[in-house]
Amino acid sequence: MKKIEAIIRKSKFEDVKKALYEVGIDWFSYWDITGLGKSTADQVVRGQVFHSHYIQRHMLSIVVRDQNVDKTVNAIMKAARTGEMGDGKIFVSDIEATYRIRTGESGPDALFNHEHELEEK
Amino acid sequence: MKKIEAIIRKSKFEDVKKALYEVGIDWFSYWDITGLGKSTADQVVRGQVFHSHYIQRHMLSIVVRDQNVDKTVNAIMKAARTGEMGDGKIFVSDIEATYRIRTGESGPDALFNHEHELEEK
Amino acid sequence: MKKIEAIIRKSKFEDVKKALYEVGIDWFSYWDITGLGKSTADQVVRGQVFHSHYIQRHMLSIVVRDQNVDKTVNAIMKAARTGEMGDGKIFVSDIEATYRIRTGESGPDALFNHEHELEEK
Amino acid sequence: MSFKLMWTTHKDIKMKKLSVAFFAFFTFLSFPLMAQGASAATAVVAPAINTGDTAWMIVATALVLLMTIPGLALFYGGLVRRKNILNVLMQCFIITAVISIEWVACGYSLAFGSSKGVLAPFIGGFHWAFLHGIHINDLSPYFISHSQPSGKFVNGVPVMIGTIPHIVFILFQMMFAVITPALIIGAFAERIKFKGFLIFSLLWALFIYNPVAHWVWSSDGWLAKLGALDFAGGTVVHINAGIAALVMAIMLKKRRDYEGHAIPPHNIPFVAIGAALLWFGWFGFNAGSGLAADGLAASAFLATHIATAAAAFTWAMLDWIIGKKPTLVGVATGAVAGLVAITPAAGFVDVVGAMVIGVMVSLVCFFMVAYVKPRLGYDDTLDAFGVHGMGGILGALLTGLFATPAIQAAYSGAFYGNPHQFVVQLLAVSATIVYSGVGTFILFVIVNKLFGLRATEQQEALGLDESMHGEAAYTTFD
Amino acid sequence: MSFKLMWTTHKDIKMKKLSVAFFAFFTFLSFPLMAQGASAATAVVAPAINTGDTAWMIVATALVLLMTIPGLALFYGGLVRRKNILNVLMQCFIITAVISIEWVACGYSLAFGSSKGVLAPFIGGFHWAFLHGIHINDLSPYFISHSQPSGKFVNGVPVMIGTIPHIVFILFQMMFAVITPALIIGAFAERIKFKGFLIFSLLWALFIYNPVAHWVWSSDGWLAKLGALDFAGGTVVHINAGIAALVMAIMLKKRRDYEGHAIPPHNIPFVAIGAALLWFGWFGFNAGSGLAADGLAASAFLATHIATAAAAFTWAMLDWIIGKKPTLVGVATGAVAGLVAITPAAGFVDVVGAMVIGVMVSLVCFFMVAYVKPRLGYDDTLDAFGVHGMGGILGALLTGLFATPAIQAAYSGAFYGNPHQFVVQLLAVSATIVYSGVGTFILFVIVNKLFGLRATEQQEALGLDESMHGEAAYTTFD
Amino acid sequence: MSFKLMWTTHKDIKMKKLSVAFFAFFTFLSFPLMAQGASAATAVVAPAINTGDTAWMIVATALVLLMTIPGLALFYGGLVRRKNILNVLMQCFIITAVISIEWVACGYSLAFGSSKGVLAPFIGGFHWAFLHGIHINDLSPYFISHSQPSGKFVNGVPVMIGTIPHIVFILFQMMFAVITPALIIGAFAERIKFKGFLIFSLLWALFIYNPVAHWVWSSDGWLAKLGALDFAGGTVVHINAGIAALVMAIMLKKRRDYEGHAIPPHNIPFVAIGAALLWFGWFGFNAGSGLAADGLAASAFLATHIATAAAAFTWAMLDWIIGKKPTLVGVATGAVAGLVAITPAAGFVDVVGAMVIGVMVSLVCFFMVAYVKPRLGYDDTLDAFGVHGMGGILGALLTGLFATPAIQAAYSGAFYGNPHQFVVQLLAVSATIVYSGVGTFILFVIVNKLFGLRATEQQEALGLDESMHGEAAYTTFD
Ligand SMILES: Nc1ncnc2c1ncn2[C@@H]1O[C@H](COP(=O)(O)OP(=O)(O)O)[C@@H](O)[C@H]1O
Ligand SMILES: Nc1ncnc2c1ncn2[C@@H]1O[C@H](COP(=O)(O)OP(=O)(O)O)[C@@H](O)[C@H]1O
Ligand SMILES: Nc1ncnc2c1ncn2[C@@H]1O[C@H](COP(=O)(O)OP(=O)(O)O)[C@@H](O)[C@H]1O
Repeated sequence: MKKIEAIIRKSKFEDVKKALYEVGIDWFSYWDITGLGKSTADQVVRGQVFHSHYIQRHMLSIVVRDQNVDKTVNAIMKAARTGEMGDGKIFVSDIEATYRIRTGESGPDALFNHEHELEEK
Repeated sequence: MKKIEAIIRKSKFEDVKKALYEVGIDWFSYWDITGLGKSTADQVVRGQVFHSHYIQRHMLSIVVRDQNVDKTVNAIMKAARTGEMGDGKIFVSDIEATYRIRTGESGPDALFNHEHELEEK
Repeated sequence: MKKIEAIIRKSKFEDVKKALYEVGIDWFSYWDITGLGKSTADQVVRGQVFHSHYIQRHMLSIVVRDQNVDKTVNAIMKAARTGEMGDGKIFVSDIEATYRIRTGESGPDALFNHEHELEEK
Repeated sequence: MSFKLMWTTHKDIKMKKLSVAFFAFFTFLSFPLMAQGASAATAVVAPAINTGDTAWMIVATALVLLMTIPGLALFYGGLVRRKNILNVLMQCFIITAVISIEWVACGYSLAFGSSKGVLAPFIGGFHWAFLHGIHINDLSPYFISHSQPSGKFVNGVPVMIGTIPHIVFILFQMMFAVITPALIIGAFAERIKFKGFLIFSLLWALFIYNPVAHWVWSSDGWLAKLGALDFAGGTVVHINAGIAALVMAIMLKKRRDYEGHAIPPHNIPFVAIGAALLWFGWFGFNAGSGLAADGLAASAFLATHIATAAAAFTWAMLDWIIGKKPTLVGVATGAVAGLVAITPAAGFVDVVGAMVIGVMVSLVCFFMVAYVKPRLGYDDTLDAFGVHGMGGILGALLTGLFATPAIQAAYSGAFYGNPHQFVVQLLAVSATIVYSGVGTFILFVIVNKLFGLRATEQQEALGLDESMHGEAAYTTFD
Repeated sequence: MSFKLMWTTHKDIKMKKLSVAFFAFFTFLSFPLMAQGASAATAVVAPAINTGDTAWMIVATALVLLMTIPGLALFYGGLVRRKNILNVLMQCFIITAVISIEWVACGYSLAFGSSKGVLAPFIGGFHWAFLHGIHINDLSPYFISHSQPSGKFVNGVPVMIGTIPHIVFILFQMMFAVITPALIIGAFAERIKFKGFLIFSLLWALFIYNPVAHWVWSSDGWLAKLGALDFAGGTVVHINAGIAALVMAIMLKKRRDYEGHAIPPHNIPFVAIGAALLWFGWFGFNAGSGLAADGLAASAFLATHIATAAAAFTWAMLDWIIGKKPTLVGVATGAVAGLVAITPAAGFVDVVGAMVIGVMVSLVCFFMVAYVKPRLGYDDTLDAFGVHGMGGILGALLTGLFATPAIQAAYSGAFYGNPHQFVVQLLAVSATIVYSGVGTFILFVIVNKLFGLRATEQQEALGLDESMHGEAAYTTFD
Repeated sequence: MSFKLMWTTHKDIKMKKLSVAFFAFFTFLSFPLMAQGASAATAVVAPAINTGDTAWMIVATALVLLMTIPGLALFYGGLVRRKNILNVLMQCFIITAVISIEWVACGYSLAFGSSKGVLAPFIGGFHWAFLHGIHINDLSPYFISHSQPSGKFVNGVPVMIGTIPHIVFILFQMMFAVITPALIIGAFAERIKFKGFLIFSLLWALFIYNPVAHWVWSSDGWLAKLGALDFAGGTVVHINAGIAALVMAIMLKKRRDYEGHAIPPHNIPFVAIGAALLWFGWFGFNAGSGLAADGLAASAFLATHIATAAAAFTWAMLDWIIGKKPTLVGVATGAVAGLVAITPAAGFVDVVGAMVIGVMVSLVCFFMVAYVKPRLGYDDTLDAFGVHGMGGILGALLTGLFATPAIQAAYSGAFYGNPHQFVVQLLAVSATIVYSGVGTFILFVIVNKLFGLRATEQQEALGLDESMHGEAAYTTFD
């Protein structure tokens, strides 16, 4: 299993959500993060333009079975792209074990609902 | 060392906290995340029932020495379970290095207070 | 590539930011987390001293190429240290793949701006 | 009800009315009771400002401003998503600024001034534009329960005049003109272009609000002459805005991520603060609409408070029974619905009437919002129509039933032997619905054509705060 | 102090009192000074509304409502955890709705009406139920410093009457009846069932608040007859609610995660807004309690403001010296403590008395909250007892010391040669403590038995917002 | 303008003035118009409180308090970073507490009392310290448009007196004394030590505010005698505070992370609530400054509202044109700038004058804040100088141009044939700038030496909430 972490623009969130549903990702988690860098975004306060180093972004975190990594990454990549600086990054890392709290199931099984998966097939 | 990330219900947070203390986990970090999925939770606004895809959860992040992984996972699993859909997930991944900022110690040593550990024994 | 996650005091954030810029880290992300432990911080509400188990911290997340891990860790370690309990921890883990959403580049290349890197040299 | 009490009660007395001064036998009789111990009847005294009435009306004016900013702004702002709150607040602020200027420029003159010929019953003229000819010590030509002889006589009959400065009346009415377009915001929140919104609101105030206010509240207005009762603006403010809201909600189409599901409010404490400030400020709105600090003000205050309490409680019970749990958003919504419904009735009904109106409005609005709206599928974001439109209609009609002569002797509803009043109310409501509906539709088409009203998909997804104003409500750092 | 000034000062004149009208030699003498230039003494004039007094009292009434929503609601709501704020706001809103209705239904009649026989000193009757028989132009039978001849005579002595509409008095008192049970919320916040809470509050208003208000403020009340001084509700409101708070805190037991540690406020800016609105609204509460816009109102305003300023500053200094740093929560708490303590005294003490009361209340309440509470170990979540109970007791007693004839000639405290007053105050305080304590205990047992009062462990951990109302105060998305 | 109307208009009549009572031919003539039907001219009546004026002034006083807490507190608090909001709120609360006490202790006496000899035009004495000798029923010796014969005569000329209690005037002025040092907070937010701040503010109130108030508003003040016009505090409050702000901003140096970049506001809805409450409360400030509920109050209300609306709208347009998008922070800032600029003019200009003042102040302040400040590089955190200082100066000067006899017959500006007035205004502005600038500089040096004013690097980085008060505004848990 792999963990896919994506840092995306807030404005692309709806698009990414849709794209993920389309490739069959049922569940993911996200939270607000602040990106901080040398580059800046312009902001105007009381007529005074200032350059903010702080940029608000969403962090998405999705754990998927190995076979789903590529389609997930691709879905995010396509949906989150504007082509301008600041579109964000995707990081993939390894997950050694996964447990579903409700049932205690572990391993890749914990990641999907059997019933659901079957339905989709 | 392993990192244990658990997505749990807010309502089970107190229970999980207690359970972790009991198995000797002194410190952990958590933050608010939003879980987003095809399933929904019902919410009523002005008498109109609507199905929200957004669910508020806590993300717990705990880095432990290898020997402690199982008891930590078990503790969370037991304490966070309600048996109903939405109890959440636990993910375990590998941590290559750990440093304690205060002392500069690195490796598993950075994870516990010697004094403390000794006391407990 | 490695992911460096650091839990630091809010008060040391400005120092850490500066230190990271100095060693050439252009971008990083952070968010608010709550640290929870057996140790406590004192707080006074209406004259009544109470010991809070909850401590507000920043979580920094930086993905760097392997050759930059040490200098990044050192920079954080030095800048975030006060020497008192609660300075926080740094965790290093492995990242298998990285993608830059804007361009679709993958691998270590996704982590820096070529133009930028060249300039600096 | 017209703000000029006299002619509606003495329609039989044929006399040439001055545009804004009044013959007042009846008021004259009650004068000693009102004037603070003045021996008015015996000596000729110059008409004077009553400082008590003026003190109350200055405060009432400020209270009505408070209803819009920050009251309504927070009530609406807390209900939208985090990415759209500033847009809502901004709309409330800019409306306050722009409509206030419009009001002194020409709005007051159009609404409360007089014109000649066939237009007279429908719209005022420009003689008071920029408050031309209105002096600092002029007394208000409009009054309700408290007046005094102006010292002038027409055909030997003393002409009555109000007890507060004319400027105070202008200011008080200004705040009504401000809040009415602000109410419409609820219908198109989260998806409107700021520029189009601004132009639309200004035109709406000019071409919809001013005439309707003239119809109902000016002494020349045709609905006033028919005897339509609207104590504090059920027709002029709430039905008017509510219908405009419905038209806008339909014409602007749904939010792109609406999909038949409501979206949870991002900051419910703000909703509660807003509702509380609306409740508080509404005492200025309703108890101030008698233009005096007297028993009628007290009675209107009582009716307002009790109707609101009953409506809030009723909504909580409905939530509890139907929605499983009583919610704060529900109680706040119920309170606002109660305030809306009692508005036209506040100066005509007793405490029992108020209680019934409060209970009924929550039943009706709950039903609208929870059942009718989802079925019909229009996206009235914050239920501006469901609460203000429906609440206003209900209140206006119930006024025709519950108005009791125990409060103002001259006005009775169907339940007190005057079924005619209900018919008049029905007519006033219908006229307002038609005019506001058609007018808003036309304005929508024009403004949409020329300036564009609907935000783009990108703007909507990003949130209007960022896309329209370049600001974020809350920072997540530091 | 009774709202009927006369009989307490003329106890020696034996005369049959009408239930709510007053003989008033003394007031009569001061009348020309009050009536605005009226030549009252010479001609018989019908008693009239004083528009100035009425203007002020209408506003004061609205201000007291503002104290509960959103003032107290935010003050308490900011102090609890994020998961419980809506529950607190909801409690304040629903109390406002329910108690307002209870008040017109029977509360006012029970508290300020009269009954016959042995019950008369303890509770009123039902003659004013649903405000039966109270007309729009009736004048208030209750007054303090400003009255006028009613035109009626009893045994040749003119009967005095107030200068504001009776309805205004009813509304003003209604807001007191609303805020009192709302104050108790602080004691059981974060752990009470909503249904039980609602029933408890209603019963408490009926069976505890109404009688105590009758004792102290009705002309028939036994404490009023004894001459107990309570200008704006130190006994009736604050001690009453404070003692109920203590009983509830003890009976409901501690929050499950309390463990002897306080929990930091989740939104201190809300605490500050709440405290500021309480301060603002309290001018209506205290300066309005003279029922007129006169020198007494001004003096009460001054005493209120100075006591509050002194208490806020003192608490900041205590924080600084003992707790190391001056805190905003401390200053806000101090301000509220000052407001509480000056409440019974506001119309009796001068600026120096007010300052001393302000300093002392912060010393006492700080000590209570910081030392006594943790030692005793009851869980008074937001210090409703520590601040309102203790502050009210202290204020009531200090009124018996600092009341000076320079403010109201008829009333002096021990420091001005009338030690008897202190004894009376002590008696009034004790009676209220016993009645409120025992009564609350009984109500607790009954309601707990029949409906349940304590939230379950699961509900408490999840937060009452979610478990009782199905809502979350703030969303974290969008 | 002095609060004592008379002597400025009758400078030619040489007469010995009583320190705080007035000869008033002119007022006398207008008396019947004002007194509510009183037959004052014929019979000798004791001077009486006018309950209407008193009602309004009590409310106005409360409104001005609301401006500081929570109005200004939220306006400033929302603009700073999350880690500093409590510090700003705390500063507003503690100033409210401390300056209120200072005011009764000696401030009022120094500002509005009289002294003997050469000091008389510059500062009052201590005769009213702790309000010594001021009784509950005393009438205000200060008045503007509404007065009455006091019953005393000097040289056969009746001495006039106000219509509200003296205590009300003291309280109303107290709230001005409170808000003025609070305005300065904007300049040094995010980097000052709390202790030093507290001592500085107290000394500033004593040594800067009190004298300047005496100059402009006391009957003895030298600027009042020159005929300087300042209706509600443009000079005394806004220029005074604005200049002090500039000096503090420069002396305290920049925030360590300022680096020429502004920092985005952490909670813009709070900014909006604050601005709305300032707007609301400012009606008390300006319309209350006539000390009566009359036509002048109405006119001042109108001017205030229209100038504010015009300024808010103008700023939005500037933002739109220059900054690309209209912002809520911009509209709120514009509104405050408009309120500031109209303050000295509110009782002297008509609606057109008000509109022009509103437009101009936004042009000037926008230019200051967006262009001048960044160029000059001082760190006026929240633009206390840019908005209050510049707005106050502009308003004071424009008063000298736009004052029209149509509002108060005795006062005209340059555009109405009295260019002299502009010169007087220029002089008053200059004198205030010099005194406030030099005085603040001296106080800074002293307090900085003795107690320290600048927060340490560590304190600043951590945030003043944590480092000065040990509190966090918002929790992120539960
Ligand atoms: N190496 C990194 N580690 C952690 N977060 C990063 C890293 N690089 C970028 N980010 C985050 O991604 C966001 C956007 O990435 P960015 O580099 O601006 O995209 P682009 O490559 O298109 O310029 C930044 O705000 C930052 O939060
Ligand atoms: N694959 C995943 N990656 C990231 N987060 C997930 C994933 N699956 C579930 N979650 C998170 O866990 C929460 C609860 O998990 P859920 O699947 O509802 O439990 P259950 O298996 O009992 O139905 C979701 O709200 C979501 O935030
Ligand atoms: N094992 C861990 N897993 C996750 N977070 C941790 C862990 N240990 C510490 N932390 C986080 O780091 C913060 C500070 O670490 P701490 O152990 O207090 O430093 P020190 O070692 O100097 O005492 C804690 O508040 C907690 O959030």
